[in-house]
Amino acid sequence: MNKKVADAHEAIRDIEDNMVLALGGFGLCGIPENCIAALVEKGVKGLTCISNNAGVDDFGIGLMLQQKQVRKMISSYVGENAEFERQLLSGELEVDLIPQGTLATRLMAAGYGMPVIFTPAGVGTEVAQGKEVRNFNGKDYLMEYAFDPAFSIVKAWKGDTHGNLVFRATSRNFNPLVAMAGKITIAEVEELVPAGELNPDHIHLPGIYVHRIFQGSSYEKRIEQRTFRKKS
Amino acid sequence: MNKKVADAHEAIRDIEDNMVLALGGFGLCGIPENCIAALVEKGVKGLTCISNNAGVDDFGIGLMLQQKQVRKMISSYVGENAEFERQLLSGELEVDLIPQGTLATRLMAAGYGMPVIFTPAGVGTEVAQGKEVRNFNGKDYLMEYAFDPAFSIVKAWKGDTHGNLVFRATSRNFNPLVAMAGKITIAEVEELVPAGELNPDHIHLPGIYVHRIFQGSSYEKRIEQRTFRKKS
Amino acid sequence: MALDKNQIAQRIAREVRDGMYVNLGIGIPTLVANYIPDGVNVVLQSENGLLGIGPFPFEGEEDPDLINAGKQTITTVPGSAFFDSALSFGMIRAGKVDLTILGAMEVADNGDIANWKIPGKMVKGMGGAMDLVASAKNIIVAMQHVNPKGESKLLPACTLPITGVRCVKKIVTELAVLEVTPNDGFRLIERAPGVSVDEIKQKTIGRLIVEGDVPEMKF
Amino acid sequence: MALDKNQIAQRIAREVRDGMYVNLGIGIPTLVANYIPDGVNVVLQSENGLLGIGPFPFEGEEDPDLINAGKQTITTVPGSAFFDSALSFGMIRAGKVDLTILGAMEVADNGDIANWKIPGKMVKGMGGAMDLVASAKNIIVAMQHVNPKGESKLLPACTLPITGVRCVKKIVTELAVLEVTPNDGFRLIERAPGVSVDEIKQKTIGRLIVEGDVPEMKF
Repeated sequence: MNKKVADAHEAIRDIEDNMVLALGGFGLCGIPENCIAALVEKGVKGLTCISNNAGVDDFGIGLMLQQKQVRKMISSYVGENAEFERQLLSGELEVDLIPQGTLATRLMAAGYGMPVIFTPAGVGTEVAQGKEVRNFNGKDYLMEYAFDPAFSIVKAWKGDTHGNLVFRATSRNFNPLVAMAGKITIAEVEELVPAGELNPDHIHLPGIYVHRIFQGSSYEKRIEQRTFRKKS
Repeated sequence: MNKKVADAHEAIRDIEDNMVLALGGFGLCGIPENCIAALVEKGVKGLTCISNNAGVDDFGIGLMLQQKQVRKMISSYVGENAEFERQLLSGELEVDLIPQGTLATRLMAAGYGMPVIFTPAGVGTEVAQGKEVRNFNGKDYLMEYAFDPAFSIVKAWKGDTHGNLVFRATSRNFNPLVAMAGKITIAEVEELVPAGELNPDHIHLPGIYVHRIFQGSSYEKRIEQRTFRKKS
Repeated sequence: MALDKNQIAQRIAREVRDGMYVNLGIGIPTLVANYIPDGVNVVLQSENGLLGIGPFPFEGEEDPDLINAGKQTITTVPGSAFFDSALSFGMIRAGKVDLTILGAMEVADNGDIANWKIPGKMVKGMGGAMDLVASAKNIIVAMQHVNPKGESKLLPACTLPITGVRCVKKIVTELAVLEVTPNDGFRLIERAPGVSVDEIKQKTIGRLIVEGDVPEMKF
Repeated sequence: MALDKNQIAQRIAREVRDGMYVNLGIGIPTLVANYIPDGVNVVLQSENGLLGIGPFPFEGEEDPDLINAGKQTITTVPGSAFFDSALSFGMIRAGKVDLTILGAMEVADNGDIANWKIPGKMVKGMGGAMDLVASAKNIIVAMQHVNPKGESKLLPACTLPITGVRCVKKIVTELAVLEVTPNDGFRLIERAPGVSVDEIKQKTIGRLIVEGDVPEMKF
């Protein structure tokens, strides 16, 4: 059960034009830097990307936007990205804005084999347009469908050759949910260890959801909003 | 944010006759032994218990059955319990048998604020009687409702005063799901530590779902089927 | 005199009770954390997967893996826990977060809120706001009473695309504290020091209920 | 000669492919683990929350916190992971478990299975069986061809309350290996050494398809 591949290039080898991908991360935190770089180099186009955010102009999914590889973003928040705005206003790029919890839960639903979920988020707003509304116990909910991405790409802190993943702090965010949703799931990790080295009680995502894994390199882990206190 | 109570008696002080409780554990593994003992001593009656199993004659929920405290069990499997069988056949006890995954997911749904879930388990069987069947992508699913227990009672390996819980091996089972579902959730733990001693990356259930916590004592942790190999 | 941002935060902090789990939005709501009285223990939730937000890190100790929902580097407090985004919104949806404090562009006198989209402007997205307002048991809005053009933001009905319906419970502005009674309108419960009821009436287009003497806030 | 339980398990083990995630039911299915060939790496799932079941512990090393779905004490193998019951059935429901092997009281020639309830007898419950048969991509049944009264368990339609519909893909009994073609019936693909096609025909009440020479199993 060895799922190790050499690197990002091998991991993404069969990602093709016009596919639907899901990518982990929140802002620039916990994003699959190596796979994004390999996708930019490979030059696949017409992608639909399910990702909470779209990176910044010169990092994260923003790098793929610069190369005009993305046809559609499915996200909850896409600020802080001038090239994104330009492509959106010019009609080169589509965007489907989804409440953050709905996005997370539609990914989870895929991993749990649940075709739909019901959430109150967006009831009475334009997000509800065209959707089934149903009342349970006096409260209205929207029916939202599970995602079905061809590939999921995530970043973890540690992983083993079975694909078991461990995340660190808030870089967990969407990563386990994205990993669950993919027909094929690729994980890049800061440290890849042999099976048996991770404590089975500490695993955040069991390897059954992961198909390819590799140890990434040269992580920049850029900080979007560096905030701090002065030591007094 | 100190949720510590002295012991099981204080934790269950306001559990009253005819309430709906959810209890963690699978078989005799990971069951809240201290709280069950306290419920037996308190003598509350007419309880509805949501629990994957019903214990054995002289342990677990079986102890409450002996005292005729349970009016209804909601479970996936209730074998290995002669008193259970006697009460069921005599009509003293009701039982609602539910597929195990449905049971687990109906508890989880409560913790995720989802009023219903859809599962294919039981489609075309007597479990489907009276339930809404809906087809998604060519497959039939049953609509199943979230549970809504007044109290949830779980057992964890370690916990802190904020109610954060860590489980050990397969004693995790239904415990985090049961904990999520309760309007009031009681956790008994083998070791209660001050807030800050648990690694926040290792917590299996965040304390927001737990309202009372105490360090249990005298755990028997009985084994239902002791199976082993001889050392050669 | 109208409150400044810190005073708005300070006033809102008085709504926070011991034992609450609280989600703070970006902007003024973030400042509320600075004014929670000693002895009132609360846990702050960050919807990107943390219970137990601590203060900003010391310079040089920023951790790129540890950020809040505004993408700022933060720290944790003892007793914190990390989790994924689905569980984070699961606990929100299940009503486990006791109090949500967030900003708004407009609030209607039935409790509708608009805070995510301005037609004609680039839309950045609703983030977690729609989930929060749809599920939180108690929502307090921190905002300016009027917009930069001097127009009231407390309206009979939102003019902007709404984020959620009949959900806002209380509003704290630079001029006043108002309770939302969805069927009757904004109930004025406090005014900023030196601000007259007349000024508040003039700057509130939605239905406003003023009963008896309206006390001044004290700081 | 009819197969014994171990031979049934041994024959089923040949259906297991390298890289599969497999759920083994109680009884004969559990024995399959003993016959998986070297070089075929599989991960065994226990639906109470474990991927990576290992052998029984050595005497004296049993851990009450570490059991399988049959409540037996077990061990783990390197690369194992623990999780809760909802995720366990989530991965089953999502089709991530490649193969489910379980016992049955009856199988119908359209793939229906009955294995949880006998009217008039105390019902113990379906446990995880209904979830498994409703979602598994590939279900192999291990069972005796006839019941203790000598009646066929391979039927035109189940007489007992069913566990799942049109889900069984293959059946291995002491007499034969049969593929289920839901529209056409049981297709006989192998017979136990020395067992005649006539005997299998006689003991199979459901529609049976026999084409050409049916090979004998080899051990």
